[in-house]
Amino acid sequence: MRNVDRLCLAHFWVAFAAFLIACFLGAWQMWVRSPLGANIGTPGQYFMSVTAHGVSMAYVLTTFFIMGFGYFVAVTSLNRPLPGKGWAWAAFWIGIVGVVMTVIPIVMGKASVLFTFYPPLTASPWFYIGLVLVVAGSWIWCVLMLVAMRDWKRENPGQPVPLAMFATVANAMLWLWTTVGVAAELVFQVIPASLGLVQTIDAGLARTLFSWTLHAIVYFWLIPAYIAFYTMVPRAAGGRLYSDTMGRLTFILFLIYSLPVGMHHLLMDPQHANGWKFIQTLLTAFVAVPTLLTIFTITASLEIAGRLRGGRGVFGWIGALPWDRPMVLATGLAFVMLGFGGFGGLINMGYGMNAMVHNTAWITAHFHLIFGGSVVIMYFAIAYEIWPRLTGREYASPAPLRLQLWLWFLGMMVMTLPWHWLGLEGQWRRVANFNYADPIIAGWGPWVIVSLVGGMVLLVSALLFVRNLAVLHRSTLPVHQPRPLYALAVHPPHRVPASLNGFGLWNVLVLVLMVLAYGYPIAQFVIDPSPSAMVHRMH
Amino acid sequence: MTDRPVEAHERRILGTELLWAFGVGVLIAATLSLIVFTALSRDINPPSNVERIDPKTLHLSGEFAEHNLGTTVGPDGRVTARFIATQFMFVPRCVAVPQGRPVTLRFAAPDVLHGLLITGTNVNTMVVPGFVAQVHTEFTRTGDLLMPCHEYCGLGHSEMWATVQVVPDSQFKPGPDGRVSCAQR
Amino acid sequence: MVLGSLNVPVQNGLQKAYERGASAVNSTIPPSAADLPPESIDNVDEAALAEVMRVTPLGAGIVAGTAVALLVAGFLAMYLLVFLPRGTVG
Amino acid sequence: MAQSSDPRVLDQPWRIWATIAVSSIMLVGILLGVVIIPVVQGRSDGIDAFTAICRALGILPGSPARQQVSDRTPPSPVSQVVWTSGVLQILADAKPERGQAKAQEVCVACHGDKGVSMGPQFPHLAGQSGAAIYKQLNDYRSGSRAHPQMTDVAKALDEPTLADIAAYYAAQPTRSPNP
Repeated sequence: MRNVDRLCLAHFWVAFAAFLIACFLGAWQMWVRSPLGANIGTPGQYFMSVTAHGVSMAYVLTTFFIMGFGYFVAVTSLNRPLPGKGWAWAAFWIGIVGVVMTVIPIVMGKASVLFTFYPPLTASPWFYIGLVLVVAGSWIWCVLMLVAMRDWKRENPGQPVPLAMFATVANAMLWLWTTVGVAAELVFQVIPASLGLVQTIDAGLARTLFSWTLHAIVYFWLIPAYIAFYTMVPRAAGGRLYSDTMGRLTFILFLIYSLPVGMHHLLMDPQHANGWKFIQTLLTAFVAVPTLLTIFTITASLEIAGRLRGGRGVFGWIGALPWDRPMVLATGLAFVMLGFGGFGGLINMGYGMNAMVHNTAWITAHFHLIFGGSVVIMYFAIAYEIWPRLTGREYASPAPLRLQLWLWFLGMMVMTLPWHWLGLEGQWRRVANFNYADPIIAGWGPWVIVSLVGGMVLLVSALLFVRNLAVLHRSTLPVHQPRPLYALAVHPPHRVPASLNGFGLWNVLVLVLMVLAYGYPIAQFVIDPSPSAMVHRMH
Repeated sequence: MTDRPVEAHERRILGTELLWAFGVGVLIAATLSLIVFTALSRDINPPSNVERIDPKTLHLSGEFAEHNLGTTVGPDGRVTARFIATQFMFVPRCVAVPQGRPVTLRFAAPDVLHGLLITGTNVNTMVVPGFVAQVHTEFTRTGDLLMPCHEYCGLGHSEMWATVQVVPDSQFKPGPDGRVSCAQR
Repeated sequence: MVLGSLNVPVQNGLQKAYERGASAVNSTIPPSAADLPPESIDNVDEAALAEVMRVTPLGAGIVAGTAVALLVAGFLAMYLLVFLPRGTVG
Repeated sequence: MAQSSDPRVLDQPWRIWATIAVSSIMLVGILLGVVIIPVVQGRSDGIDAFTAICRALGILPGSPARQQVSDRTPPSPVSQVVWTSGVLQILADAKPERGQAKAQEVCVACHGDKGVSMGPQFPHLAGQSGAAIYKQLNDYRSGSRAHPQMTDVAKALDEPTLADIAAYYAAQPTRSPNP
């Protein structure tokens, strides 16, 4: 059993190493595009850095953290050994080979196509093949999670699957569904083009297939944070989970509604008609429901904890909460950032209103606040929570942990709030250096400098995070009796309907919704293929 | 704790959750109804135009041939501005449009993905090679506005922008051939 | 107590609950994940919980409710005051 | 809720409610997005309901709310060369040696053996981009570009030979600008 700890630690350290490098790149980019670094670095270096920053944060940090956390949950919540541990290590090494194969062409400048690809631009085939390997490794993880749950359910017939595992398997199911899009795009369109087997590529179809993945992937990243909200925060705060059923329903709603909404990333694309775009806006409104349910359920759980600790009156429980505990502090900060980021998302999904903010700094602010902010701060909190279990060492004091969380929160807010204003002013994305002589752009300079300061604070916080984890490996404080990790619900589930204990029904509904949302939009490229564009090789 | 109150209490919790879900549903319905209302009353949509065009032969077509780009005022008074979005410039670099009148902007890309926005306006669209991007809008404010390419299109992406001069309708004079060009300031 | 201030009450509660011959507490080998104390025990007192549950979702409802209402109000304001004045799009 | 704890029976309400919820959302989406909004918008610019719905589905180009712009500008292309994968294949398969042989008969007189021209009125071809030379020769051949000598020269050569000559001169070392 203990060697699962080594498996989890290996995954986490790869994830956080990629994270730290990407933080340096992000800070450098903030400097280079600001008036202070106006003539430093070339566009080639900038877009190489943006590609590396995107790939590290979006594909390496997330995939490896989620796989490591999934193994940990499968072992601790089901209280049984991980099935197929050999496969888990194989998946890990496949992922490592994939990452190396992806990073080399980036560093050689042969893959400056950013982490969202943008065909007809094509990068070196190794870049794409490396990413396919990382995804293949994560598919093995998905199968292991499904097998772990199936074995547990066979050993405990009729028993409800522990919520943490149920959510992890929902995440694996979601990931299997969503990688179909990017896998199809890479295997059938982009890799043949980058290998030179074909000279032309259907850019409209490529974007549509990538959009299939583009939104559900952010929920794949987000669900571990929500697993922490539902199953760790109530226990850390000293209370109970308000409703286990709502927890299951939330993860099911994520599975159903995050998949068909990918095309809201194409609201401004000419190749899809208004009818489909309105359906995307409507479905996106419903993908906000699980988040809004979570805010209520987790705040209620925190209210229970606060009142148990003596909080009086309508809001007394807030002050009574143990904010000195990293998991509780991280949750509070995550909810604030989720609020700002969610507001950004509400504007983005506004059908015609998307025209106001598409591809501006507003969008960058939105996903830095939600992913970079509330999700990554919960990754920190999860790491802090389970590191003692993995390393058998206890923290001397939670103070540096809290400091790191506060720095991340402040840095993120200071970096992203100005971006909202700049986005409305029209500051567009992926700019290596701005022409600050232009009167319109000159006005943005001060705000870019403010966000640069935020970026530097984030870099300090990232360094402190890695230091906090590394210090624990050398700490001499043995963990005597690790606290129980997962929260109890106010009413622990005894009998749970089959549909809240498995995914059969929900997979059918996902299929139906995918046919509605993506059926014609993809079929139109087969029925009446659009004239294809010439492949533009960047390698 | 006998079983009866637990069952009732569990249902009370689910009741509060459903009440919350209902409240959230009402708020979401409010946002969606505002979107539908303005779609119906002011024709507000995201720009869509599933109109195919071969990116490789734009120069052979009549509409997107070089001499036909820029702003033209049709016999029926309709103002149309046409652009080519190519690596790393918009052709033409500067376009004049009237304030307060409906304007149709049409874009085509011969090479890779581009995109554009006009600062301070709701003009925003992707330009996908293989399709004609079309935005119907009405400029509310005058002035020289920036129209950058906002979708990564290669190492020169940062330098790809054009200027849109929004001139008051009174100063918007089409020439004999119906064309309007930027005022050289 | 060198164990750090991390939810000390919970630690003490657990210590008492496991004095009955739980696995050797100060074994140098850190206990593996499987020997975690069963999840089903925490030191929440049922009576206190019942008392708390009589009023609980009110505070959360108000906090979360105002937050979501603010978000939607912000959406409506942005739509009417920032988006529409910038001209139609279609 | 049925009292029996058999999960399948417990499941009944969940299946019903889930299917109702998802199908009603789909219905509302289709009804509003594909029928109501386009038809109502179409009326504002005289577009009939059927066309508006087809435009909202993406079967017809254009916005359901605005008449499509008609443009009858006659095409007058400056060049007939279209960079398709076929053309790129011709350039890729070009043989510089065959180009050199052909150049001896046709081009050397004015453009020089190594592409360094005899006089100022003849452009240097050494190291020029192969695609550029190929395009200019094609323009002469198609009449998009006229020149007293070059039009006849180009007309006498076929496509692959143009590519060979272009490849040959492209391969020549460019002379240093200030010898």
